[in-house]
Amino acid sequence: MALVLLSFVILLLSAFLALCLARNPRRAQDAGAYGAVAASLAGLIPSVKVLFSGVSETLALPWPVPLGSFTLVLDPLSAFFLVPVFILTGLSAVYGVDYLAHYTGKKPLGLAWAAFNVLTASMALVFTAGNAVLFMLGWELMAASSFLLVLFEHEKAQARRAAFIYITAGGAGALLLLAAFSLLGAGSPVMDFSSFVFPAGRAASAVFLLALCGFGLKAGFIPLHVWLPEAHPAAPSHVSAVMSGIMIKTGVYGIIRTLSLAGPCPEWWGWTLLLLGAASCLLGALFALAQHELKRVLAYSSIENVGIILLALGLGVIGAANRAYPLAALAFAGALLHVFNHSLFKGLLFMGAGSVLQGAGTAELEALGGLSKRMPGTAMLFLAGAAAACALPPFNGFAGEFLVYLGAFRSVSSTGSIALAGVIAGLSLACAGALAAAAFSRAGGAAFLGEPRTERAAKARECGPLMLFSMRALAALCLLAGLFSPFLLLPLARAVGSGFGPAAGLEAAEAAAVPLIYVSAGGLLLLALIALAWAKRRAFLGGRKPAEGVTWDCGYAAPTPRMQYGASSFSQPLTDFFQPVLRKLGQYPVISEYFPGKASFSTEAQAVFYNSFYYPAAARLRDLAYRFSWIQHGRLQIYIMYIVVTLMGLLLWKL
Amino acid sequence: MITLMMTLPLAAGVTAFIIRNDKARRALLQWTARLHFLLTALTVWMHVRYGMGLNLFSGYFGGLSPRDHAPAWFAYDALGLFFIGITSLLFLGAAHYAVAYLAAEKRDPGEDADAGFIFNNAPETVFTGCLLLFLAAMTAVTASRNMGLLWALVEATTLLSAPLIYFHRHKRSLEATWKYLLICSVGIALALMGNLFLGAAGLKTGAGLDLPALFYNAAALDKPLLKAAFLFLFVGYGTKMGLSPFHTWLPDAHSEAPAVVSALLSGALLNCAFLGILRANAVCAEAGLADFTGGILMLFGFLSILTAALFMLGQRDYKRLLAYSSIEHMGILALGAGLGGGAAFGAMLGALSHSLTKAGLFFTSGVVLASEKTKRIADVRGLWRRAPATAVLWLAGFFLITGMPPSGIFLAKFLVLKEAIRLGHYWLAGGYLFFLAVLFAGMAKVFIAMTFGEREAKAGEKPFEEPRGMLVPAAVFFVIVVSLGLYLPGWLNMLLESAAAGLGGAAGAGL
Amino acid sequence: MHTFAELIIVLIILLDLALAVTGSLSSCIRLVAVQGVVAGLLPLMAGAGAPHTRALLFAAVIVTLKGAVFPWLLMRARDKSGARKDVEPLISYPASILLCIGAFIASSWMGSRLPLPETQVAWIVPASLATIFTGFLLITTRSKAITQVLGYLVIENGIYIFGLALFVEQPMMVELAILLDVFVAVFVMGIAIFHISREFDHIDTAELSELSDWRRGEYGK
Amino acid sequence: MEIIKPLSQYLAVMLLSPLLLGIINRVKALFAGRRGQPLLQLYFDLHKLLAKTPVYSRTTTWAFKAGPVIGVSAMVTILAVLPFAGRPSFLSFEGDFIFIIYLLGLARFATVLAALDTGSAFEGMGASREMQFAVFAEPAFFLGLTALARVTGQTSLAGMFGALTGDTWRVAAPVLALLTASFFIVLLAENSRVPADDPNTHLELTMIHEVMVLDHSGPELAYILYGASLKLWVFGSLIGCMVLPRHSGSWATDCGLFLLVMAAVAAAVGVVESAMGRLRLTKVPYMLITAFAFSALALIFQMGR
Repeated sequence: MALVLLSFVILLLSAFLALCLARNPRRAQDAGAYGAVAASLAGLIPSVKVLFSGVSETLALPWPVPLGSFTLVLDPLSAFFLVPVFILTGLSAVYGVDYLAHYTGKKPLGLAWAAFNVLTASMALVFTAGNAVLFMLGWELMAASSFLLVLFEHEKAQARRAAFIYITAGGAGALLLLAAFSLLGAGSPVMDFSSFVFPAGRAASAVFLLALCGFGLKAGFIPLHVWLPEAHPAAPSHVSAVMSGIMIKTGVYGIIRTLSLAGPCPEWWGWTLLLLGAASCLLGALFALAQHELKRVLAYSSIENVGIILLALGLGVIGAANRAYPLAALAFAGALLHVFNHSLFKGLLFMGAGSVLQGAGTAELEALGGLSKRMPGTAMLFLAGAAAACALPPFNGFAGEFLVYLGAFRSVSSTGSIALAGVIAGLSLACAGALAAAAFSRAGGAAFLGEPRTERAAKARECGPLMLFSMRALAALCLLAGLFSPFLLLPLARAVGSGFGPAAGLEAAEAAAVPLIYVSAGGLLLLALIALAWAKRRAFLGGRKPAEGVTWDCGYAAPTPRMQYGASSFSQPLTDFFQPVLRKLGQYPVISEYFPGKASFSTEAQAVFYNSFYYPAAARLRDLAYRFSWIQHGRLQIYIMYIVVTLMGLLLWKL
Repeated sequence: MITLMMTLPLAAGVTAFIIRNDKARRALLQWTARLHFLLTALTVWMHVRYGMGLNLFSGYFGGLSPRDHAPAWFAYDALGLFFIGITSLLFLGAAHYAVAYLAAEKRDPGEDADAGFIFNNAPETVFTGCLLLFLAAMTAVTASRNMGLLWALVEATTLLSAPLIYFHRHKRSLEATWKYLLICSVGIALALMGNLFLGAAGLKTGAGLDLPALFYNAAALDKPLLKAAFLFLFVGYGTKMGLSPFHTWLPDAHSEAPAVVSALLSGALLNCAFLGILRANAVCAEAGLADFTGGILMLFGFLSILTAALFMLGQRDYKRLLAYSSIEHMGILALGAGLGGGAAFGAMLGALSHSLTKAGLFFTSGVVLASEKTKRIADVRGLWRRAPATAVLWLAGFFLITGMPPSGIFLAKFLVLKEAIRLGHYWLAGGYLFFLAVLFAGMAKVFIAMTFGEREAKAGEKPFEEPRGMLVPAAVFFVIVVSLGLYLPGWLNMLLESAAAGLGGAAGAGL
Repeated sequence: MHTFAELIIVLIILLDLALAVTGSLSSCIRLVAVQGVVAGLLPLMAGAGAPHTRALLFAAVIVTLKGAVFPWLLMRARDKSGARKDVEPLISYPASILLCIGAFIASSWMGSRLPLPETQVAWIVPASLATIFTGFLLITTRSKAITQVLGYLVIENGIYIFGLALFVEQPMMVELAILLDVFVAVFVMGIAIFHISREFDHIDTAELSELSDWRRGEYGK
Repeated sequence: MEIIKPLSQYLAVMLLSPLLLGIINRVKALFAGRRGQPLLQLYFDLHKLLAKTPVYSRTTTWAFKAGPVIGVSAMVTILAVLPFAGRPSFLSFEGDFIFIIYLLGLARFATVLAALDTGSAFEGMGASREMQFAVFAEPAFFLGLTALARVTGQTSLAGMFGALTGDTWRVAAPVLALLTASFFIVLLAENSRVPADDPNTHLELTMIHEVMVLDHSGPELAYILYGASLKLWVFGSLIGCMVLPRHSGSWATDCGLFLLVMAAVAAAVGVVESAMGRLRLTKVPYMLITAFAFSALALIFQMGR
């Protein structure tokens, strides 16, 4: 615990130092990055220790604030979330050094580092806080620091808009959480989580719904996701990695804690989670397929993955409510494992996108292409991350989803509503998986493969060594976590145990152990076969030098990059098919003559939920406010009339 | 001690009218503020040191009449002391700000970008004098033990602050002044009616309007009359406090007054009016009418939050925006006082934090105005580029005022919400949350738009040098508010608790 | 003596009605002054036996202020402002008088409804309430700034009479403080009117409605 | 000694799968009244291609070369999981068919990336279509397996097919028939057979799978062709296991029967190809949705029982 505290201290001090050294960008970078890395190392040790020992640690210091107490609790569940926090922030900090060097002299780097380190500290605080006030402190600091980072390039109108949507969603979420905490801690003078009493009956459902919406606004599942595809692309890429990789998991953590606090949950909670999760993973993947910007694709993919996690939680709750405990345990374990895995591969992917952004100056898919030649390292690492994101073996994305599938399949053969839940879960996962594969092959293909579509892409340069180092490290972790997933079982079981009861942990470990070992074996076999096939290929060539030529374009000898299949053409059959959901805007040329002239074509993926629900609702509200604006009419006489009338009314009513 | 606290600004105020030398007058302002703050701090210290655990009204000391039984006009209890503490601290900041502000105004008299003409300012003598007298009046309000006297002094604050609002000799500020003067005077006239009812309620007991006597005889007061008294007092002081629908003067006055005056109005004057309501509330609660008064406070508190939320959306003037935010916070205070218990504590903490935060925001808005020469939100863009320190404060103020932790305001909002939910006012809590969210969104939009983005230089614009003297007070206030959210010292906690207990009735039950 | 006091009450009510119909600004000022003086004399009539010195002194101050100082201040403000000489009501005079009578009826009803102790002078509570209403009527239905000050004064008169009705003994200091306030209020308002007339063409408060948040026509699209 | 059996199964599949294409071609030729290619044509082709020097487009990078390698490796890995004649292979575990589905996905992912790496309009088109059809085929396939799991109460492929007996067919014939139909449609689509695709067409605009590999040559093309034949085996064997619920207890008999059934499945594909025309591209999703509907119906029947 002392080390966790130390890591807080290091983070805050280095943030302060980075601010003080803001005049000298190099020094500020050093202060921020060294601080973040040191804090990560300091924080990883106790987290891993707790995960393997399974013994929770608590630290309580006096904190004279009403309702508050400085209570930090590091139990296996917290530790399970803390590990990716520290891994990813540490590596992101390393990445950030090279990434931000690009902005030297143009942007306040000291502030950026300070915000980054405060973001890290606040996330760690959220995962360890044992008191509602302390939790909210971490929660809101997290929102504020990431808000500043989203505004890093505030001269772009899009960034400001993103920041507005983001901070509003955050503010609304925080208020809902306050309400949930108030209901939970109504009877206690100090709002320690340990003193929370889950109310009974309708109040319990109110707490659940408040927590679901409050945490959901951070977790970003559909339909509470609107800020996510705006804010993640706007932030600097190493921050996007952290935001997408772990910050949104704070919402998941909150939901898990709520479920854990609630004890046995009614089945409909599970159904709510399951259906929301299913909607998120399907729509998230589908929207990802329609985006034109690499970071947006990744943001929607995060929505998909949060959906998967939520879906798994829902399956678990339904299972637990029907006393199908091994099934529930598998689903919970799958959810947690996916939390961990997603943080690794999504971090990697955002870093890759950042490298593209920096190397080619844009992340618009239609302006990229051919980067595999120009940035081979980034290309390979990004595509590895993409494979992991599509849950393809032998990468780590598969393991978590596999456990969820396993849970779903176990439930399919049982009776009653669980079977239906299992079918829905499995089917959603399968569909989302297919869509995600389409989305990532499209994004990866359009960005890295083929010929460059623009001058800028043609002149792209490989990113700096530190950036590559971070990505390599993450890619290695993705592969290792995929190949050796059985080794993750012990910490996973501990985390499940601390979240859903020790029995659940054991059951999860028991049910998952054998299949995961087989999956590992399969993965190793696959790697061996790939190596073999590769070696054989060389053997078949037998030293002959392959010939080179132009791409075979059915006899056309001078293909140009413009003739390639672009990202939007790649996804067009699917996006057309799902147009009722996607509602993409587009202009298509109508060819009516025999010799058509120049024509142009454009499509635009719109933020469906924001444009068709949130924005109109906000506009309605503003319209309503304007309707009442005559109250502040300007005429003194009317103002005095208000006073008289109110007074008369009060007298008549109350006397 | 109290005598000194009241006469010091009084004497200084009168002197300020005579002094011709700008520098000397400004020094007088600053030194009076400092001395006043020192005296207040000393009184608070004495209270904390010697008055531990004292209940409402038994804890008087240092009044004109030291004897316990003879009615004293002026004396401090925890509640009064708490409010004078806020006021004095605020005035200290305001005085330092005002000196820098007046110097800046002298150099570069305000230009109205919208109307495009240069206007004059009121004589500095009048401004400084009124400022000091205003402080004297507020000191007396917080100390007064007699409801009649309280009334007279609150009205005095209105009259003394009217010239302050009309510092810029501009027709819009004149309009604002006129509205302020008339609405508040008419409102307060109703409070006078309330006083009469209060007197009538205690006619048999012979309590008059002396608060301790009323309190002592509370059980014997005539209940229907007391109710009527409360209604009148509530509407009267509520007008001054800016509760909806009596708030109409507030946005006008706050937007047209100089920043320092807006800060004092929002941070100190509204509190003084609130004190009037709280005094009446305490008497009623003691008489067993806590439910009645609590219901009314909650109703109007909620209405104020609602109104503020409605007008926050699409607001065009950033000072008006801040004014509506003050209405919101007054609503939260009323809500907290009405709910009682932990919420009353929250209301007290909220009063302190809001005063400091809002004052800091108004101070900053003065700098924004000096830099941009306009109060129109749409015309202020990219403050970050032109005045970075101001932009930082502006943004910090946004975070604090909307209740982002760590800040006292966050704790206050949380405490009020918790109490509402604990008492089962679910719809109230729901509405409260909804409108807080609307307010948050409305403010976020404006603050982001103003602070960030690219900025096109306006024609003939000189580079802007941020006046440190105007920013430091705001920064100090913000730091205090942040520390309140991180650490509530024991003595302050005690003061807050006994002040909350001073709200009477169930409110005294503590957390 | 009580009969005399009741006569005064009737007079006050009649003055209310007169205020509601008078169109001339200067008559209005004079009517308000008369009402103030009459109200100031009321305590001397209402009390039993010979009035105290204190009450006498007080009455003298009130009569001086309301009978001489205020009218002088207001007249001066009116002259300086060079405004037109009538009050420019926002509603017609018949409507004003109807409202005034309505207010009187409502006051009688409210007077009976309000939980007040017994008074020795009949009609004193309704009269005071009616006066307060008339004050509000002047403020809300007249367009000039001066009439609003007059309205404020009429409200003040009403409250004063109401106070008499309740026999609330205010300590001397409080009474004086209240009077001082009223005096300063009128003084400050007078100054304000002077400034208004200088800044604006006339003291019609319709001009004074620039500060508004009304987004007319910006909604419902 | 027990290890011999899976090993020999494994080797048998590796050796025999190219034969399936030969059978299909012979059946088609029979229907067309031609003599057709030799049964072992694909073996000859593979041999020839492995000895050839490839030509690489200057546009391509490592992804182009990795595609066939990963594709064929994934297929061979699948074979280690896939049951043979209803008997488990090396890697048979709870949820193994999910592993299979995702390995198929890996192969597809690698092939698509390799196609996109050429920068050719045609190959991009093929990749796009491949992904599109996968989005529809995968849920149908998955749902079918879910229904099968429900029917048999097992969660591993070998378990499911092991539990499938003649009795099961008697009790749940409609369900199993629907599933067989569904799997068959998926087989046709996933292996680019008529009516989803026509492997014999030479008009690139209409091709799907073939067009993705236009630029591959030499050993890479051999890998691809071999991988495709393995894939056909994978899907065929699922159907084979399904329609052969008989477990005599003798390994050799079962295996022999199974191989015959596999040949029959290939023949059925050949019959379909000869009897049907190719669907319009835009209709292919509807065909796959039909498969999905079959699977869903099967599941609903089963859950309703």
